[in-house]
Amino acid sequence: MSESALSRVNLFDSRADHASVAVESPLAYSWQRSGAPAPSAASRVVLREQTFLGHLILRGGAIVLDEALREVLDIGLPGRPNTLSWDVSGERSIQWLSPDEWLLIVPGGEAFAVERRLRERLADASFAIVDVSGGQTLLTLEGEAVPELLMKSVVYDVDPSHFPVGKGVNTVFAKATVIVRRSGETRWELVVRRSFADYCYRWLLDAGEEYAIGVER
Amino acid sequence: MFQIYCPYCEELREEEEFHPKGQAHIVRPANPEACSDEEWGDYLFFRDNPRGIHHELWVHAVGCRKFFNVTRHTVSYAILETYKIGEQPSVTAEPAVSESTTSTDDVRQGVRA
Amino acid sequence: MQRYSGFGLVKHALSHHEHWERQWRNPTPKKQYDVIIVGGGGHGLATAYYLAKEHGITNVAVVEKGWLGGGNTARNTTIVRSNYLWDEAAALYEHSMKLWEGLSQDINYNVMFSQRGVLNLGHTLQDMRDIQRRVNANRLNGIDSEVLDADGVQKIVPILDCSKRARYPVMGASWQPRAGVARHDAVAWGYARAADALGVDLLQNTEVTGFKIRDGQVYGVHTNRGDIEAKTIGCVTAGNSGVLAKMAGFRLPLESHPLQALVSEPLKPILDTVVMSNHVHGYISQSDKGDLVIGAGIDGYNGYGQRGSFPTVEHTLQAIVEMFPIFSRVRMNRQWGGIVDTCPDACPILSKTPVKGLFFNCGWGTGGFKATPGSGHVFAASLAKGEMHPIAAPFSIDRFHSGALVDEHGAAGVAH
Amino acid sequence: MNQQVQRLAQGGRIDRSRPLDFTFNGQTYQGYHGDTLASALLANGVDIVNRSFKYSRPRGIVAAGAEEPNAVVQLGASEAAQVPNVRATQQALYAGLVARSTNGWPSVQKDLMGVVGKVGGKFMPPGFYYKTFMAPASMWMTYEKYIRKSAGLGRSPAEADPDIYDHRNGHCEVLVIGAGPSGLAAALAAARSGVRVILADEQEAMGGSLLDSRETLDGKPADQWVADVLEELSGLANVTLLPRTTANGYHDHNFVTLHERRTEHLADCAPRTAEGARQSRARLHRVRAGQVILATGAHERPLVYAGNDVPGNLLAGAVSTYIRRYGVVPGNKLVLSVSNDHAYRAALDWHDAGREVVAIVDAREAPDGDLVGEARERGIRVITGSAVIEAKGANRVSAARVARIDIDGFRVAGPVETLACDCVASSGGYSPVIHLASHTGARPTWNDGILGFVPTLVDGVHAAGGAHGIYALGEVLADGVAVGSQAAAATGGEAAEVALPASQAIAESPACALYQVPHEKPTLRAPKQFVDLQNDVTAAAIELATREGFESIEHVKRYTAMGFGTDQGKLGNINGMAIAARCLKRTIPEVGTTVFRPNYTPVTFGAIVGRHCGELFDPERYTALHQWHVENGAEFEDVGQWKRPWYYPRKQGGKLETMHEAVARECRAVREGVGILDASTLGKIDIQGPDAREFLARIYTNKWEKLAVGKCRYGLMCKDDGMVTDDGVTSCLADNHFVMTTTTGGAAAILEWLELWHQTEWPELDVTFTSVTDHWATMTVTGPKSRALLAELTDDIDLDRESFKFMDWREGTVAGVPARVFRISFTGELTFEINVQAHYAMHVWKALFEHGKKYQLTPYGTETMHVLRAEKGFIIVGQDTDGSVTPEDLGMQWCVGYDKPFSWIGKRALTRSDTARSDRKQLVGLRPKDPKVVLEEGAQIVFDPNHAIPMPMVGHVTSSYYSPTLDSGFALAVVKGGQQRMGESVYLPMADGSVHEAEITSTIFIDPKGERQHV
Repeated sequence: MSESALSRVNLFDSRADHASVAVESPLAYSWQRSGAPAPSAASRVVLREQTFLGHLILRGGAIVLDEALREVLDIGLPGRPNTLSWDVSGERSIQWLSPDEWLLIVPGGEAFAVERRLRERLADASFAIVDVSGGQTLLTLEGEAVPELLMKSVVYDVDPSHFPVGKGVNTVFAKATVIVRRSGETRWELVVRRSFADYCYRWLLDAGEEYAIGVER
Repeated sequence: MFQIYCPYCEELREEEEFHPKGQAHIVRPANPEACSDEEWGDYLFFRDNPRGIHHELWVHAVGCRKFFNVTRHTVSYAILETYKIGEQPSVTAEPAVSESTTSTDDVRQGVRA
Repeated sequence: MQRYSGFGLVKHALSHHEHWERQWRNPTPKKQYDVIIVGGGGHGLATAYYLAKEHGITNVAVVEKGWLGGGNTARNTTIVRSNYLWDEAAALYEHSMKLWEGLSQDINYNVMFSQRGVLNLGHTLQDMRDIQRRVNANRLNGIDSEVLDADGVQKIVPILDCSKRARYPVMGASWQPRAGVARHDAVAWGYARAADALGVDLLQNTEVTGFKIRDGQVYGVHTNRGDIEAKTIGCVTAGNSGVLAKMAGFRLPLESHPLQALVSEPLKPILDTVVMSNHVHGYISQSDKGDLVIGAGIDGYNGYGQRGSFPTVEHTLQAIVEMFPIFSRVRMNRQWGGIVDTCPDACPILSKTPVKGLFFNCGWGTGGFKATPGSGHVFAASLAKGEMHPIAAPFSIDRFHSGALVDEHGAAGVAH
Repeated sequence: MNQQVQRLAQGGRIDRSRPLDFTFNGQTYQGYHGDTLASALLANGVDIVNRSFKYSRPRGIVAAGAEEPNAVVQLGASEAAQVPNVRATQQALYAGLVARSTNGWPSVQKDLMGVVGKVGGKFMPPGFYYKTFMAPASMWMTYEKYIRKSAGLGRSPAEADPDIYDHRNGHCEVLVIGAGPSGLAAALAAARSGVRVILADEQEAMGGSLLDSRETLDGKPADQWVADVLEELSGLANVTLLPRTTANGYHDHNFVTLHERRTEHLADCAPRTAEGARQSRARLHRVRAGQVILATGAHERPLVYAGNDVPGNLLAGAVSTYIRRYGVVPGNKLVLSVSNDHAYRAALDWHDAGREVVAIVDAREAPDGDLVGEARERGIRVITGSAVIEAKGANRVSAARVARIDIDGFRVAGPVETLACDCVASSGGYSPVIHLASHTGARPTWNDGILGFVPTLVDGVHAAGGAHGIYALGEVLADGVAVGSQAAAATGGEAAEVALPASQAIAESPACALYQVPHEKPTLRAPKQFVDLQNDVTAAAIELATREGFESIEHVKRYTAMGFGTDQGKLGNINGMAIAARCLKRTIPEVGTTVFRPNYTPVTFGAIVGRHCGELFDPERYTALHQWHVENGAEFEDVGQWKRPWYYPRKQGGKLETMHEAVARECRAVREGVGILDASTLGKIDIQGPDAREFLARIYTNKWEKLAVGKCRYGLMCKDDGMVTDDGVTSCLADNHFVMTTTTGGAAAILEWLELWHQTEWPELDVTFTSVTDHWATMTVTGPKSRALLAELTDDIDLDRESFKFMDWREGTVAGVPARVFRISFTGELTFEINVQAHYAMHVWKALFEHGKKYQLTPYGTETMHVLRAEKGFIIVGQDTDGSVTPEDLGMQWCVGYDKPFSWIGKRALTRSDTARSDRKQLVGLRPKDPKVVLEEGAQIVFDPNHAIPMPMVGHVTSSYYSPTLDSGFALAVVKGGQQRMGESVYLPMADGSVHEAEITSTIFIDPKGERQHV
């Protein structure tokens, strides 16, 4: 591994020490503005924000990235378009976004170390890694009515019989763009851009009213 | 509303995820400085406008963000094929001779994109 | 020509309407004409009429592959205005506006030109800058136009939501009082009847299949009803212009796109003006029959299918209900699509071509209907003289090579 | 309370134990659960439901479904709940329903306009308005005012809609439209094959014609089979049943819009659910289907005869439906006029109900089908070779005039017999419902065998049963199963068995082609024979249109307005075409057909809008600091979808500052102290790769090969037509790593622009682009005191002017947060742009304010930003440019790399003959002669203000402000040849008649040497 490869990009850990710095998730304003209805027994959808995770965009050839990821994180690149895979712990996921683009999500605080190790491993290969942790957030939706809620919101076919666990797509959500992923039988995830987060949240509360949507904070 | 097969996502997706970007296979002249005003104007503004089979550039804007080509019938709106950038259509309106009898421009030889 | 009047109507009623004459003949094509107009839409018929009336050229054929006025004349949302930004476009549309103002009497056919005024709304600071720029230009070009603030808009259209609650609150508007709407079919029929009366042959169901060109000079057309000769030919075929140009051996900087429109069920009168919004993106007026007539932008892909994509309709109605929340319970009756031939600069082509004697009038995009009289008038003059009329001259094909575009995208608002 | 005089004691699918009160035209009536408004009105003996549009003639209910032209009512108990133009035949009755006729004054019974219609009708042939109201020209607007008064049917509510609507994006392998016999059979076959099936039907109950059928299936009433099938379907997970759901539009590639009315059968405002949640009044299903089956059945055609619009004239099939489904007989004495066997059912049902059938008048000479035989067996008089030529009566049919007719000769061929009756039902045959199939643009074809148009189908669309002219029940069911299986197989379904129920074979004698019934008088002189009841189009109108040379059916339709009503010609179009064909001596297929457009039946705007209204009309994009801006009283400006602080008015002496005051204060703070702007909305694109620099050089107009790591550079972007399209600062983070900024509005478009060139033209360049707009929050700290402020918050960035120069960037820590700090300036002052991960933006922003107190750190918004940058001559793309401005027009030759090796995007176009002109409009500064004047943005510039109109214009003001620093107005403008006209005067003639004079100046008004940003 050459120092020079590392030096040709600017490696910058933009994460602060969360103990000493006030930190606000993309939904911070929304909690204030729209509130968060508590989940009840009637709730057929429960929403949670998974805050401050590490989000990395990986660009490059599938083969080299696959090898590097296996070595660094013990996850292989998903083999098919529009799918994702997790590591054994289920805490780290890698999702196909395009033939040369993947979204890697890791626990908060890991992003920079992972980026550095991947860069070291990839060295002079043709690739790029971009930290976008501050620009997006991950929402989980859990419950039997999630597909119904999503059908009111996205144009993609989210019928559970056609959207197996491990599928993930970038698609139109109301008038925004989100990534929709299915991470379990009744568990779905949305990756939402920060600046659209309030809009998406308000849309979800509105569309979820008939399913008594609850929000866990 | 169209349903378009994205050759990169390898599945049919809704038109709302895509943007049309005009005629496909328009190549920027390799040496713009050597073009006459007329040739440059042709490259900028003159497009095929067939009533029938047309090759178009689309982008899967809300999806994989890749550009690709679509062969589509402009009356029936049937999509006859989609294919990646750099590939050539397999469905064409006429034998792959030049479309217009007056097409003099060497500007648009070599359809690469 | 049987003259139309209220008195005449009474007379006919008393004789059970058994004596109305045909509004136009159904002639057999002659072998030769002085001028052939290809395309029997509003613009083509107007051209023929003004050729006969203003230039005394009556040995004219209008060759139409379907029925008269069956293209965009039959499918538009009937808005007439002249508040264009650039001098060249403003001159053309204002020329047209002046002809609209006496048209019913001129052709003895009530085209129901109703000058109920057009508002172009502004919702952002940049919208308002553009509106001020356009209105100032209009004024110095002699076109009636003024800037209104939100209160002024509210006074004219009380049912418009001008509140600050709106996602994009109305900040003001440009207002052209002389603008309005007209009865689209009547324009084609009125010109047809008047042209026919002056001796023009209207040849319906006659499709041009090729041009007769010798030494770079056109001398006729092939049609499904035989060859017809003329040394001057004007093509006024909107969305089909590219296909015709290809027959004549050259290309045009045109692309044909679907443009959709829709109407509600008929309602009692509630909206007296035309309201257009570029930013929220929709426009609306109410016809004399009571329908809300609504339209929006064009679909981005090429299409001759006379239909577009449903999301365009959805976005349009979202805009309408955003501006007029009280229309939420009103119902949409019918939607349809036209084929608009658009130029890269959103202005038309009125031009000579590489073929001598062959002229094209096309590329009107979404602005064709309102230009019908003016387009026909200056195109007729150009055909009669063999040189482009001064108002038409800036709209030659050459501009796409020289770079002298007349870009009406930026500031003209929704181009309808 | 009126009696339900026409209600039978038993029968029908209504629940007599659940009476419902409702109001029509102010009078209260009672119907039953299961009624439609129309069946309830008929039960109560209400004959006149409306007045006609043009002639104000009394009109009654004609049909029982979507084809009803007359019973169009205004619904709603409160103002906000008003719904115009509801078809009474499709409106389920609920308790408390309030409806009114849409026309008729003072009432539908005694309508004054009817007098006008009676007298004036003669003077209103088709197109009469084209021929009149022309003199004097100035009077048209007055005439029109009166014409408009008679426009319209119902009225719009005057208040906003209290209800919500939503969408559901449905996906299925097989969509079945229509749940009559063929649709149910098709759905069953497809469902059993395991594929996803959506079955939609417009009626309250599924079953279609089987709900009022006289026939049996497997020896049981047909509706028992319906119930069995529905029970099976509703138990299958792969099936979605959508009653009250109309498929209104077929769009490309099997995209179908379904309009589900979810609460309109319950109340005029959507009730809340038991749990208290709102529910949508209607839902639009946007369905993408693998295969579509049109099982839409057929509409019966009425015969066109004189007086056919008097209340009491009904469709034969509607008579059956009202009797069998609703237990209502719409009269006492029936005369039935038919051209086919099927319609005999009406007489048999009427007879079963115990009422008198005066006669069946059959246009055929010798009908002998099973139903004809049954009628004769019951002793019903059957008059053959004849037709009802005229219905008599004013407000209700009182008699039918019957005569032998010669169809081919189109004449009455025998004496007229007058039969007293109060109901004339007619049937001229059946028209397959081909609307959805023709939404594709495919023209239907005429089928002489069934005397109707059958659909032309595109790939993936099938028709079943009556929708393509198969009418015998046994065949319809078999067809449904076959089509359902075929569609399922095409989408990967497993073959499944469906056993057909046993049905009876009914022998039918062939129908005859009869549309308009001749009258003793010629059509133009006969009493009105209506073709399109809603638009008052008569056979005479069509004849007149053809006489006047309107020969295309499209011309005929448009001239007469036939088919333009809310029923869209479902009843009348074929008859109208047949009449046109007769007049033009052509056949119906020669006359052609008209293309049906969406919608099949009208759709509520709200349903199409869904939740994309009000607060959710368009996303509001917020920066990470939005809450602070809100709490600190910012006024916001919409920039694209972003909400940006525009200015921050403060309370001064109990009064809120005006924008002018706030902006002046904010400007002074920046020029004299320190201000701060939330610049997070600027587009930011991370660019990596060995060819990043080469790519920048191709896409920007200026040079990039020498930009060193740690340095920033301003760049200008053109389209290939040479016109400026975006600008921004790009910084070199490392050799192969840049971050580009774009305008706020241009961010998404520029990213796509970069990808376009990379993917389609230069794929060999090794470079990637990733949006980091949302990742970074950007805080612009600017003003002479900015360094001092920032110094308090960072200890690892050397802020010294020599080590951290203008157009440098550094990384370090600000307020404990890792930051990239850029020394770039859009104000002309010493500036530090602090970029931190957005999660920490609020922390850093608040820390800056904490430390900024002693410097009077002042937040400023976009308005102040605009003033400050304009004072420095910095452009805003989209404000100072409009897509017709080159870098040279902007006087930015310094930003153009004429000698770069690659012919960058936009370069070639600059030398085109028009683009290279020296007298193009060029960006300059303007100083008004009167410093108190702030020129209007958009004001047009002239050299000679005394020139006559049209006055030659030479440019316009693009940006204009009051400058607190200059204490004067100033502006940026484009002026023809302006760069060569420094110091000259130009004039700005304003709307109020005043003319401003201004001097052409440099675009830089403050600190021309740029010293302040270097301090």
